[in-house]
Amino acid sequence: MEKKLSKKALSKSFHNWYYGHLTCFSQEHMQTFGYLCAMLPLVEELYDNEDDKAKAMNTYTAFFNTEPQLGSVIVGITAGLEEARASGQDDVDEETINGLRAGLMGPIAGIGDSLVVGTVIPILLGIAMGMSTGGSPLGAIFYIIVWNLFAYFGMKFMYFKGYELGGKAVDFLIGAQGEALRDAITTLGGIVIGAVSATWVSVKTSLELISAETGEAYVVLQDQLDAVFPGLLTTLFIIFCWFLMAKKQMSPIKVMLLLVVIAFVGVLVGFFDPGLAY
Amino acid sequence: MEKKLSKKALSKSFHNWYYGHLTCFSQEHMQTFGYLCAMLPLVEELYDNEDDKAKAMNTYTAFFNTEPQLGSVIVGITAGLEEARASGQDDVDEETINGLRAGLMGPIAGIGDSLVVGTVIPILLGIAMGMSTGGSPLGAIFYIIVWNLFAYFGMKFMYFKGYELGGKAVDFLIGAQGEALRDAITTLGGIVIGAVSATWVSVKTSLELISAETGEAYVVLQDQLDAVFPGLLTTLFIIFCWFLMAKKQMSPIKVMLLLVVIAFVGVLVGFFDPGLAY
Amino acid sequence: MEKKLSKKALSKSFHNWYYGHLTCFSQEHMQTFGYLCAMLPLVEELYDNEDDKAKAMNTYTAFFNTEPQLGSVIVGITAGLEEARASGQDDVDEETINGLRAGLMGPIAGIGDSLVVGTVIPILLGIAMGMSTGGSPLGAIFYIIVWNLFAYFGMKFMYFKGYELGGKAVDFLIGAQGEALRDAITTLGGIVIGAVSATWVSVKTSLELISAETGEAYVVLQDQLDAVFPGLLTTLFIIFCWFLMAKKQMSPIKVMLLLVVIAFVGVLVGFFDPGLAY
Amino acid sequence: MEISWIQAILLGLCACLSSMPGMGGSSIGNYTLGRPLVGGLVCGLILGDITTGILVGCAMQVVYIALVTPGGTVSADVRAVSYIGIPLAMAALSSYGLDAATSEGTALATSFGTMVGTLGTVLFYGTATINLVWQHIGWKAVEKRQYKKLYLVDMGLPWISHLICSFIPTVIMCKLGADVVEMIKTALPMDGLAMKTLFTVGSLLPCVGIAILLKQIVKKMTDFIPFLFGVVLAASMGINLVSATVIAGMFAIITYKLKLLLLTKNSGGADDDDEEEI
Amino acid sequence: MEISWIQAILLGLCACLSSMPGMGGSSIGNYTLGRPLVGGLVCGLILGDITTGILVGCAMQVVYIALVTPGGTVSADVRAVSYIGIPLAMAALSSYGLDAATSEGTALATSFGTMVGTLGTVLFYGTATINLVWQHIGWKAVEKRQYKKLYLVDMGLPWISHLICSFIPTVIMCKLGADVVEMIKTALPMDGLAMKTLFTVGSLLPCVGIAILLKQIVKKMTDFIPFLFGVVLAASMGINLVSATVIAGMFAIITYKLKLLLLTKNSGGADDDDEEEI
Amino acid sequence: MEISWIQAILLGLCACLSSMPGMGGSSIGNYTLGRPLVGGLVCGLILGDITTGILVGCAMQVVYIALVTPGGTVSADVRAVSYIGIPLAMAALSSYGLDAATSEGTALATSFGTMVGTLGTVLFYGTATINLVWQHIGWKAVEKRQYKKLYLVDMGLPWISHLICSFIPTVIMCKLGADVVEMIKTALPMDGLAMKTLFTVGSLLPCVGIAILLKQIVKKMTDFIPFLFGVVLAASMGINLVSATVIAGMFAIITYKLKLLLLTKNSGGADDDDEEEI
Ligand SMILES: OC[C@H]1O[C@H](O)[C@@H](O)[C@@H](O)[C@@H]1O
Ligand SMILES: OC[C@H]1O[C@H](O)[C@@H](O)[C@@H](O)[C@@H]1O
Ligand SMILES: OC[C@H]1O[C@H](O)[C@@H](O)[C@@H](O)[C@@H]1O
Repeated sequence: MEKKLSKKALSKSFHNWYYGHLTCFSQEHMQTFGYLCAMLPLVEELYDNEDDKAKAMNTYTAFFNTEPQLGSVIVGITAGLEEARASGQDDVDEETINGLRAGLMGPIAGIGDSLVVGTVIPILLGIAMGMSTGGSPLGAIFYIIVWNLFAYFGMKFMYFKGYELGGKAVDFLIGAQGEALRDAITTLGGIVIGAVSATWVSVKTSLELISAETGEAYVVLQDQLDAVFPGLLTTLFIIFCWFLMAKKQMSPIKVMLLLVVIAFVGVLVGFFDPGLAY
Repeated sequence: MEKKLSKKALSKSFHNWYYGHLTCFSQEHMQTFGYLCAMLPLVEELYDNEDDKAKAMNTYTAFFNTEPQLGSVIVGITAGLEEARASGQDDVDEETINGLRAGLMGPIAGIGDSLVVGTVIPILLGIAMGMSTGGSPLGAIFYIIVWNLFAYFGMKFMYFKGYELGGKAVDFLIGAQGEALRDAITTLGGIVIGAVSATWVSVKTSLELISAETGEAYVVLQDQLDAVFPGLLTTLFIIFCWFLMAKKQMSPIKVMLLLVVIAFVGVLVGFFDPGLAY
Repeated sequence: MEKKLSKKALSKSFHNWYYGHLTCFSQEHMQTFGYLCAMLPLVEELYDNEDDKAKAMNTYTAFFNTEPQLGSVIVGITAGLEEARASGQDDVDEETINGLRAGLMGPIAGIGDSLVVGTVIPILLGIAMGMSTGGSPLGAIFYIIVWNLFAYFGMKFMYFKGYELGGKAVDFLIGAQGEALRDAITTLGGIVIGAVSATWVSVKTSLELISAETGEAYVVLQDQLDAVFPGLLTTLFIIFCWFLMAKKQMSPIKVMLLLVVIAFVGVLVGFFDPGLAY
Repeated sequence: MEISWIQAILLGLCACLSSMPGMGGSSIGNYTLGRPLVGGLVCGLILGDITTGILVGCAMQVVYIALVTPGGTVSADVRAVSYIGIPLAMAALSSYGLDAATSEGTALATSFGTMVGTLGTVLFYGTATINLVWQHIGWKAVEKRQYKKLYLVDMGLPWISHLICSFIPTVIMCKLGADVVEMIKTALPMDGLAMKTLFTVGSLLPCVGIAILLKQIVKKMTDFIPFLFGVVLAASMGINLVSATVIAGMFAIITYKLKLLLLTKNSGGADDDDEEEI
Repeated sequence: MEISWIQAILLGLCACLSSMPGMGGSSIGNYTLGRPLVGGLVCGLILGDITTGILVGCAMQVVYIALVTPGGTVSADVRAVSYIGIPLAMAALSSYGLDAATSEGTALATSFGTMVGTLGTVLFYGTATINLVWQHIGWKAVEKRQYKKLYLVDMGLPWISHLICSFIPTVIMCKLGADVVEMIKTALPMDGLAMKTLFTVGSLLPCVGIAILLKQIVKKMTDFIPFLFGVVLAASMGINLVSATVIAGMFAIITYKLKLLLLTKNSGGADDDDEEEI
Repeated sequence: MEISWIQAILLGLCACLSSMPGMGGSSIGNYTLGRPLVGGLVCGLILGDITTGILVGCAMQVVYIALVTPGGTVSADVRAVSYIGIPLAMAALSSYGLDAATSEGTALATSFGTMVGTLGTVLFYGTATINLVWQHIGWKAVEKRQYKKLYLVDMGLPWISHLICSFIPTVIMCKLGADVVEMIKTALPMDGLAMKTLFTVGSLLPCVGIAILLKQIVKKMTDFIPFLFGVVLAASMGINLVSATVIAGMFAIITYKLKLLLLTKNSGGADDDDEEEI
């Protein structure tokens, strides 16, 4: 009893996910309701019997959270698997599906957050800001168009690729190649984020040692630091924040408050000075 | 009955190849006649009997084509193998020799075309053009000398290395190391060709959006493109040509004609403008 | 009969090595006496019996030489092993200890000389020289402080790490990971040394071809060379010196004398000219 | 600058759409409307000064260019940044009489944005908490097999959360805006300690965003090297983000191959094909 | 500018030697005499204006710097470029009254060269086709075991092909040159559409050459990355070709080792030695 | 400039401490006091002109920035460079009336330093040889089990070697200094052949230091590539040493992983953990 999902049902499922994955987010269930809404059209098409429907929907009440853009692929895979289950394939059951969802959501979140949100968006925004120098709306419009085309069609591609491959996609994603790909993307992400920070973040000191005699600065600390390593201060601050959060388990909010204190003290002792006046 | 080729015969064989590999080129037999001429002095020295000579020469009537500079190594290897055959080694026969020639000529053509013609020559010409800025003959003379020394002694080295190693060279060339070397050279070639194209090819647009009020350009497209990725337009055009040839199986000539059309239209709409006038 | 070295004895041992490894250096025994002094406090604490002491001390009369900073790890390891031997562990005897010392001192010398003396010190000095531009003592003071903190605590860390790990450290150091680490450090060292030489060494030619008519230089050789490869002359001279020492087994002194001759001839023919006058 | 009711309402609506979690869906909402650059355009349109809007948006975008929210870890709330921060900053600029194109203007905008953005995280937690109520309704519906109701839960009811946590706060703050700004202006002179600190905080906060990303990427100390390499690319070599991404790509390929080799080294065969799939 | 009979004949001779396939052998002929830079020197010598010759040669050389002809795929014929194109361009320059050192001069030269070079491919196919006749004679000789005759076939008779396809066309074109140029001059004004198109084509055509090379190198999408990396090296970092080659060498070594590991991962042992041989 | 007895004695003491082997221990002595930059500060303090001392020290430091002494291979003796060379150079500068901050001053200093440094190697061999006597005493002590005496041998008696080979030569040379310099001044005018040669030698000698290091690193031809890459980083890209080290780190990681894979490719399992330890 081979069953095949209609284009229409798949399209509805995809769009439910595309729009609704985060609309009813809570810290407890995160994207679970988005997932349920994405599966609903499929389940309704595949099963006539109310009990079967309930059994199927029940599968997707399990906790779910991942990076939503890339995560489309997981929704697509489960679409394929649900179809297989409805067609009576024995080896696909609730456990398989939820094991897979649980196994994929972590890695995909990691890749997605650093690749999509940490790399693609900053690059697009970087280009767009260049175009908007001087206050032109060009850059913003560019970003709106390019990003949304990329996100929409990218997610669509992911969803349908996942659907097509079904279980096979999993082998790839958690197999050796998937792991290698994750490593590769992490390297790429690391480099780009370094470049992003050196391009867009700029921590500078205003400390100067002034010669008592001539009244001229004989040490401009910022220049000294840049001679050692361009962008040193920025990099040190970033690593410091990383250290607090990763090694000292501080929350981002606490780190920010600490930075306020540092800024205050820094201004007091003359280390920082934005150099403004009416 | 151990036979040993004389220095003189080897030298004549090498020089026949050095000069004659492409003189009687046709699309059908390509370098076959050059190869025959290169083997002739060796065959004449190794065999007294006319039938043996004929048998030997017959081996080299098979189709042959490769990158000629690097290809010297193949001619050298067959010199070594022919000597072995004449010395009565059983495992060297017509099939071995031609299998080997057929197996090597492809890879060596690939490496040679990208390494010698695509990398070494552009670099030498690049340096030479630097020296000839302003019309000085220095660069041209530099190129003539350096390239010819490199080609002559490089080919000689390849030929005699091939002759010495004989069959062992083949193991290297099609073994794991040879394959790895080809990969390495491809990477090197790819990078250098990228650098060559960014250095020597320059596609630029003259499109500007002029403000109606001030009469000044508020968007200079070329600058915008360079801010995104320096050399963007050049790179896109190259990839476009690659796409037509590699994916659409267009011939180079057709691509060029298409470029003429693009140039024409580009000039018409003001995208291209060499900016010349009497 | 478990024995444990006191903190005090270990500290004395470490400081004996820290200070005395090279004070009584000779080409024959090199760092052997330094090593004996480093082991003495340990041996005295571990053994009461004079014969045991003598047997232990005898172990360390074998020739020893390595890069002293990184070499602390070896001294630390033998401290651990001596403790194990005194505690009656059967598998630790004179042979083990000396085999290990002999096996480690070469690789550690190689890494240490290029990593510590060839990389860390030049980088610190490079930064320091930047700070001392114009004759300020700042850079020198910076170097004194940073280098000595690094050296002292680095050596201490190495010594106690070695002591803790004892035999296990050896597995790491000559195992696959140690070898890979050495390779990695060699690559790093090679790159940094290249950068050091391009930053701090500068061989320049003053040769110019002057046009007879206009009296102006139409070829400035140095510019031509830099156009080919920035730093070409410096690099060639370094490779030339390397060639003489590595391939022709010339001693450094002889190479230097040769350079004096080259400088002399170079000045005579106008290739070199520091361009000075009263 | 006075913000009318209708303007405030429009801003409030945008806040509902663009937050995380928000009613726009993450692609169109959070990642498009929520980005300060786009927010600048939108606020500019609503408040009738696109140029200033974009300039302020750009300034704030720099701070949040790499804003990721892994697993709902929110360090700054974009609804507050873009639809409270930007309008207030625009009001402040006009009140201080500063031009958004000057560096003082930029710094003022940045400080306003970050202050509001950080405080705004409370809105995020509020929204997510209220959503728990709707999710409770959702679970009931699942139990009763009223699956159609899931759409209401996921896409309808959360509007109520946003009425409370996005709409009302935005409208109030924007209406009060001019007064708030006026208050700040008299209380905090430009060259006073408070303002200097605020400005300095503005330049420090982006470090937190980058550090959150780094936390995901850096698992062991050597993972910092790609990040630092990225810094070198942008800060020392001055190349832009797209070019940096190409270079990162070189290393990503190598990392991929290395990891794949490591993972498959004991399994023969299939890897040649594997490589194709990337 | 008038080209005398004797000059035209000398140019015709050079065309015979320098073409692919040509009577100079590929090293001395096609890759030396055939390169436009050398062609510029030779034409300059023959026509009595070395400086202009070199300048024109340089301009055309840029277009054909990466001209490869894999497997007889000829996108531009160097005999036509160098020994018809350069003389005509020189004539055109003197007729238009342009200086070869100006950018207008360069563009004019480039356009002439490419026009002639592309049309000239017909000469290549002509030569190769006529050679089939001599090859037919060659096969007869092989059959009859008159091996000495092979020299005549390979190195003698092809002169006839070149008389027809290289010598005569060159002589005629060069003699008619002044008229042709004059015609062009009156028909096509400098700032007209035709000339602008011609000039634009001149800047686009090099893309085809690069793309042909890329076709050999790019087998899968990731193979574009080395190419783009090369673009970044030259365009974003501004380093020259020799330096770029050094960097490419770093990656070539890595690629070599990676590939070798991949190929030998299931065969133990011999690889440590392998590494030495590169 | 006159050097007083007390000044000469202080310089002599420093020479004892800073030589290789020296009484300061290698960290504080040879690698701190011995470095010309620090020597410049110390000589400046002793001779009462810190600025000139530092300037001269910097100039000489450049020459010996990568001075390694693998296995006691000493190409220049730092006691002589720093505590004979610097004082004499300072004397020479004041005698020639040159400012240390000018390039002439730098060149003069460098030449003096290298001349003295090279000749000074004899002092190194002297010291090491005399130490053999004390070591002889040491062996006797070991035999007689008078281990305490080892301290005297290692840390006490070598002072005698230094009295002879460091202290006395330094004191004498420094006292005679002014005369020697005066002699040189009259005998060797600034623009004479001798001085020019001396200056040129100064710029050539650093090559030897680098080459000694290279000897350790370069085992096969491809090992030159990292070195050349380093040259490219500094010379073509103009990045500083710390940045270059970061880039080198990227390649070091890759090398590490490659080598580890090569070494462990036939041993399964443990390698995932291995990777962590680096
Ligand atoms: O980390 C995965 C994922 O977690 C939550 O759903 C949100 O914070 C998303 O922005 C994020 O991408
Ligand atoms: O591609 C191999 C080889 O093929 C033909 O012989 C010619 O086009 C050569 O230029 C080329 O090198
Ligand atoms: O090469 C190891 C080591 O040998 C000797 O002990 C000295 O030359 C040291 O400077 C060097 O580090």
